[in-house]
Amino acid sequence: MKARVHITLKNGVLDPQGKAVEHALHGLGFGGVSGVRQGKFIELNLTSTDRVAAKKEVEDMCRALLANTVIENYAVEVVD
Amino acid sequence: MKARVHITLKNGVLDPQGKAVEHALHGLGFGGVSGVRQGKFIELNLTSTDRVAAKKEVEDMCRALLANTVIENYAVEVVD
Amino acid sequence: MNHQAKKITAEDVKTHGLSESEYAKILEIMGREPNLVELGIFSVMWSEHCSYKSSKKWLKTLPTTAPWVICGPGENAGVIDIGDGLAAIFKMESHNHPSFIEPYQGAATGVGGILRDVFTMGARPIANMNALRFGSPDHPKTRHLVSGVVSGIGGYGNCVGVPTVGGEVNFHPSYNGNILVNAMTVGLADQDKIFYSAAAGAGNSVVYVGSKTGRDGIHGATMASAEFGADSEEKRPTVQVGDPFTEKLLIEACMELMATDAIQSIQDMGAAGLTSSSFEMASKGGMGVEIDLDKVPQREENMTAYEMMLSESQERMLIILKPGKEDLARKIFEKWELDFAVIGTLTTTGRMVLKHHGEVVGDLPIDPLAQASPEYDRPWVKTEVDPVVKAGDVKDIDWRHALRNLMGCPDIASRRWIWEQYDHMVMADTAQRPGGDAAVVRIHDTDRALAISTDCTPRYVKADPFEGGKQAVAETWRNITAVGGRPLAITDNLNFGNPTKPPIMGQIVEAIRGIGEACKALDYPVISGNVSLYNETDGKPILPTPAIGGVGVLDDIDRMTTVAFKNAGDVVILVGQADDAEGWLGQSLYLRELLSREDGAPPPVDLAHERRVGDFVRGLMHMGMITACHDLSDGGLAVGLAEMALAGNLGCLLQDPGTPRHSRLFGEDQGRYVLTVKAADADTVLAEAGTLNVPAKMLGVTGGRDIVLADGTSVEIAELRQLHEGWFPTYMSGKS
Amino acid sequence: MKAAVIVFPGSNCDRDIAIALEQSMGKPPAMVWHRDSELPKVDLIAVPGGFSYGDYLRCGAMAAHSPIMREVKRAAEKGTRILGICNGFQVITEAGLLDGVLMRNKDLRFICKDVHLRVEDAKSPFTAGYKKDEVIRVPIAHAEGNFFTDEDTLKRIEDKGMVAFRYATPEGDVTQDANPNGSLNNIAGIFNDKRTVLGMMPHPERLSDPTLGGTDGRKMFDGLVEALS
Ligand SMILES: Nc1ncnc2c1ncn2[C@@H]1O[C@H](COP(=O)(O)OP(=O)(O)O)[C@@H](O)[C@H]1O
Ligand SMILES: [Mg+2]
Repeated sequence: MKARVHITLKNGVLDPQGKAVEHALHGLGFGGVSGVRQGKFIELNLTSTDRVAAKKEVEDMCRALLANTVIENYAVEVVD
Repeated sequence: MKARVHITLKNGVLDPQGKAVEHALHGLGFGGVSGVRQGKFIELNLTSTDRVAAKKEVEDMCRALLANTVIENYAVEVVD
Repeated sequence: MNHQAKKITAEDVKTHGLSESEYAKILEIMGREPNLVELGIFSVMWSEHCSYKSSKKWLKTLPTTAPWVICGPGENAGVIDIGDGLAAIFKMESHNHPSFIEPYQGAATGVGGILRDVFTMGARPIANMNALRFGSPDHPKTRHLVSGVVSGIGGYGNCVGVPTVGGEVNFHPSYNGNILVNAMTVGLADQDKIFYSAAAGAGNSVVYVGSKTGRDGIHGATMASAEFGADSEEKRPTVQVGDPFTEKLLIEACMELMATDAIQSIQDMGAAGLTSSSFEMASKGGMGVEIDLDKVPQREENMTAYEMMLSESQERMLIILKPGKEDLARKIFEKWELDFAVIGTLTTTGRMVLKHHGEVVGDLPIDPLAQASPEYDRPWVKTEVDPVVKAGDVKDIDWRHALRNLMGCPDIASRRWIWEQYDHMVMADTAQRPGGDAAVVRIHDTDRALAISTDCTPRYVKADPFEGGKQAVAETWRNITAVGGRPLAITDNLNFGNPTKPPIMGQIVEAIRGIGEACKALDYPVISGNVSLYNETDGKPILPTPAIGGVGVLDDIDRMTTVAFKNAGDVVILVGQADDAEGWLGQSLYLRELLSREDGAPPPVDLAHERRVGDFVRGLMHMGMITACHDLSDGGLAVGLAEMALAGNLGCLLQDPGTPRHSRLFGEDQGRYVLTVKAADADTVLAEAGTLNVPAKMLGVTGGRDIVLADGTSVEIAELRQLHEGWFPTYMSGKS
Repeated sequence: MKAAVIVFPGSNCDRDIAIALEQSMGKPPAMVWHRDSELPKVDLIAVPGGFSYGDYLRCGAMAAHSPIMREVKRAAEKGTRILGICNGFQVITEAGLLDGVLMRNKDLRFICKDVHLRVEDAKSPFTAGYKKDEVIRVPIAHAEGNFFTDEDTLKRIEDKGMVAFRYATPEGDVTQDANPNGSLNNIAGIFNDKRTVLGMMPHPERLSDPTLGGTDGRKMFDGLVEALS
């Protein structure tokens, strides 16, 4: 079973990378871009065969390590 | 119009980050995890109102800046 | 694909970068047709990168010995005795092509590779240097390449925790399509704990440690030996990704193993990975080797023998263990969470036998292959040197305008933007940070230090390869002297174009001759090095760039000198310039930056003079007579003085420089230093110079906030600082 | 005073801090490997700079979840002083010993240079060697030192006087120009509310020796030794 995790900055948390990317895009002539936010995308395989259990396990991983819940949100999808 | 971009390492390219995360997850007791790969997830707003044009524009951005096409793939979705 | 069964075609031979005559030799050595695995092995072993086939004949002429040389060229790095039972181990290596294709990873893996060359010999790396050449600042790719290369070097060096303490940077359109990224590492070892690569002991285990093998960089070594062309995009998958974290663990694990008595020999897996490492170890020791490829730790599924043998995955080492040491070694690598596998044994057959899935997939004779490795005496022609440029034929521009212009030009502007991205202080031994003449790194737990500098002035080499080769060596020697060091030895990184073109081969031959001459005259041998050829794009070569990395020792770190003016009222003295010299403008930056001329013979280097002047300066430092010192190079006297003033935030009042003023202020005559001494010591110093037949002349005194000439014209330091510090950040921000 | 230095895979300022501590303590600190599950009884635990686990994922995140950090947290609860420098600051922050997070520097680049710090509070053992409002020169070397937290937390940090150091001009003025990385309120180092834990991005251990160009860092270690002996 495969899972995909999106980790994004919470609203209101400053995103220096997103800002820098936006700035660079403007510099390259992409003037119509705004609100650039950069997050992480993690893919992983699981031995678990139960969708619900798998999702819960990955959410546990997010809380334990993958996301810093002070500033980040996470979203887990289980695909197969 | 909003776009979401996934940037992932090409197959076969070493992913030191994914490797280290996998290792740490094992250390935390998540033994069933394998094949961890870490990529980027970028969200942005566009002034463009044409879906097709918007997608093309973001793909241009990927080639120009967002992705390192030597080692990374990108995938663009336009949502609204 | 089944590599064994496939019949070798002429096309295969060609794509492996082998000539027809080389293939004929292969058939002769093998006594049969090679299979694809074997052909791949020949191709990397005989590539320019591994075999030095075009340069070997000339490299042999370089002086490589001195009483303090413990190990010269031929090992992973060179070794010198620095006293107290300690050795400095160092080398420089290029990662030019990969850095052009993917600047961050190319530069990062370049640093990783040179670190391994040094710690594989038992040295803990204590300093990194980087010598960089980029295209014109106006070229659309340059900014991106600078940014990627610098963050790649920092990204790797900072993470492994080795300070990057210095380097050099030039910009020139000849590098537009072929940048140069040369990285140097200096390490420190106990003289009785140095490790070599010659394998010995039939039956000993061949052990693989570090990261797993993937399909990275296959054909990297052959790529490094091929010219760039329109199809270079196609070569992209050969880019490798560095993992500095694993490298850091590998350093610590190797150091831990080296402290035991388990290692018979060790070698990093560099270009051509498993092939060149196992081959060279066996060849040096006159042994055979049998490898079971099934045991090789693999990152990907279904890897073929060909892929495993040619992979250039990073952060891997090959070790021959003494008998019975497997468990001890395994425990150490497991502690550091690295892969460890016994993949083979040494034999007495003199052959390399490769097994995969229980079958023999390769079987080659080691000695004949190594000995028959091609060596070419390529035709060459000498560069025709331009006539000497007379100062009277060069426009005399207001010195204030010229100085402002030069201080803010790309080749002289402050490199702070770069070195602030490098952790240059980790390990808490950096006594002189970037910005001076040479970096000074304390030898841990002692009051002694190493001084390190990399230099080359490619425009001089282009104009006259022989003088330019001499100059590159002399400049490192001078920079080490300027901080108070005793120069001991060099490493070189010879970057040139396509050696099959006689004019390029001529540059190689003459530059090597110049380097050799300087090394001899200065007692400053070459102990390691690297050759990078075919640096051309669409037939246009780079400026010939033999980068030199010099290392010296300071016996007392308290005698270290810096470029900064220290106290108002000190006397400024110029040493090394004959009174009747009008100043050498040919190939100067004055000519290039202010008059757009890149012509003339470059300044000659008088090596006897060089040595006399340098020894004099060093002697004064040992006597504690000097308050500041700076050697003169790019931009000449005026730029040198301005750099000293900026570093000390203190101006100076100068006597009339004489005429012609422009050539006296901006000429780039060699073998010169500017010193400051306490006013009370000035006469002693001048008298001492007289006795030793060293030209020395009082220039003025320090003080104030401006650089002032006798006629009252002046430039503010604050203004120069803005120009000098401003160029890089402004350029990189894209606003210029 | 007894001290321990935690060593993670990828730590690279462990030797530097050990030397600085030894210089002030007269004896070397205990070096504790990350996989050890027991900590010696000490008065001070130093979490050093470097790139623990490569700083992959987020700086300090993987180290913060290693077994030894459970012990460090337990010791912190009992009042053992904890000093996190650079990566160590990131580690103890990720481990929840301090408020806030350390994000990418505002211009995204790694920065290695000397900065000036204004000492905001000299009452803790960590800052006992300094005077309040004293300006000291200490190097930074990081890519992620941009201190960030939400408004409420920032207010609490400020109200309770938990800021240890701020980036300042050589004259001691806290200005935007003196802020190298974008940190909120120029924060370079903070305490926990009991002042038993200090995290700071600058490296006092790197300027604790005149040969290296300065000794302002040494006062921190001398002060600690005096306060904790
Ligand atoms: N790529 C670099 N990385 C780090 N330091 C650099 C780099 N390039 C130049 N520097 C530093 O900038 C200073 C000036 O360099 P350079 O002009 O080449 O000196 P010199 O003329 O004395 O050889 C030196 O201290 C050098 O180490
Ligand atoms: Mg110099």
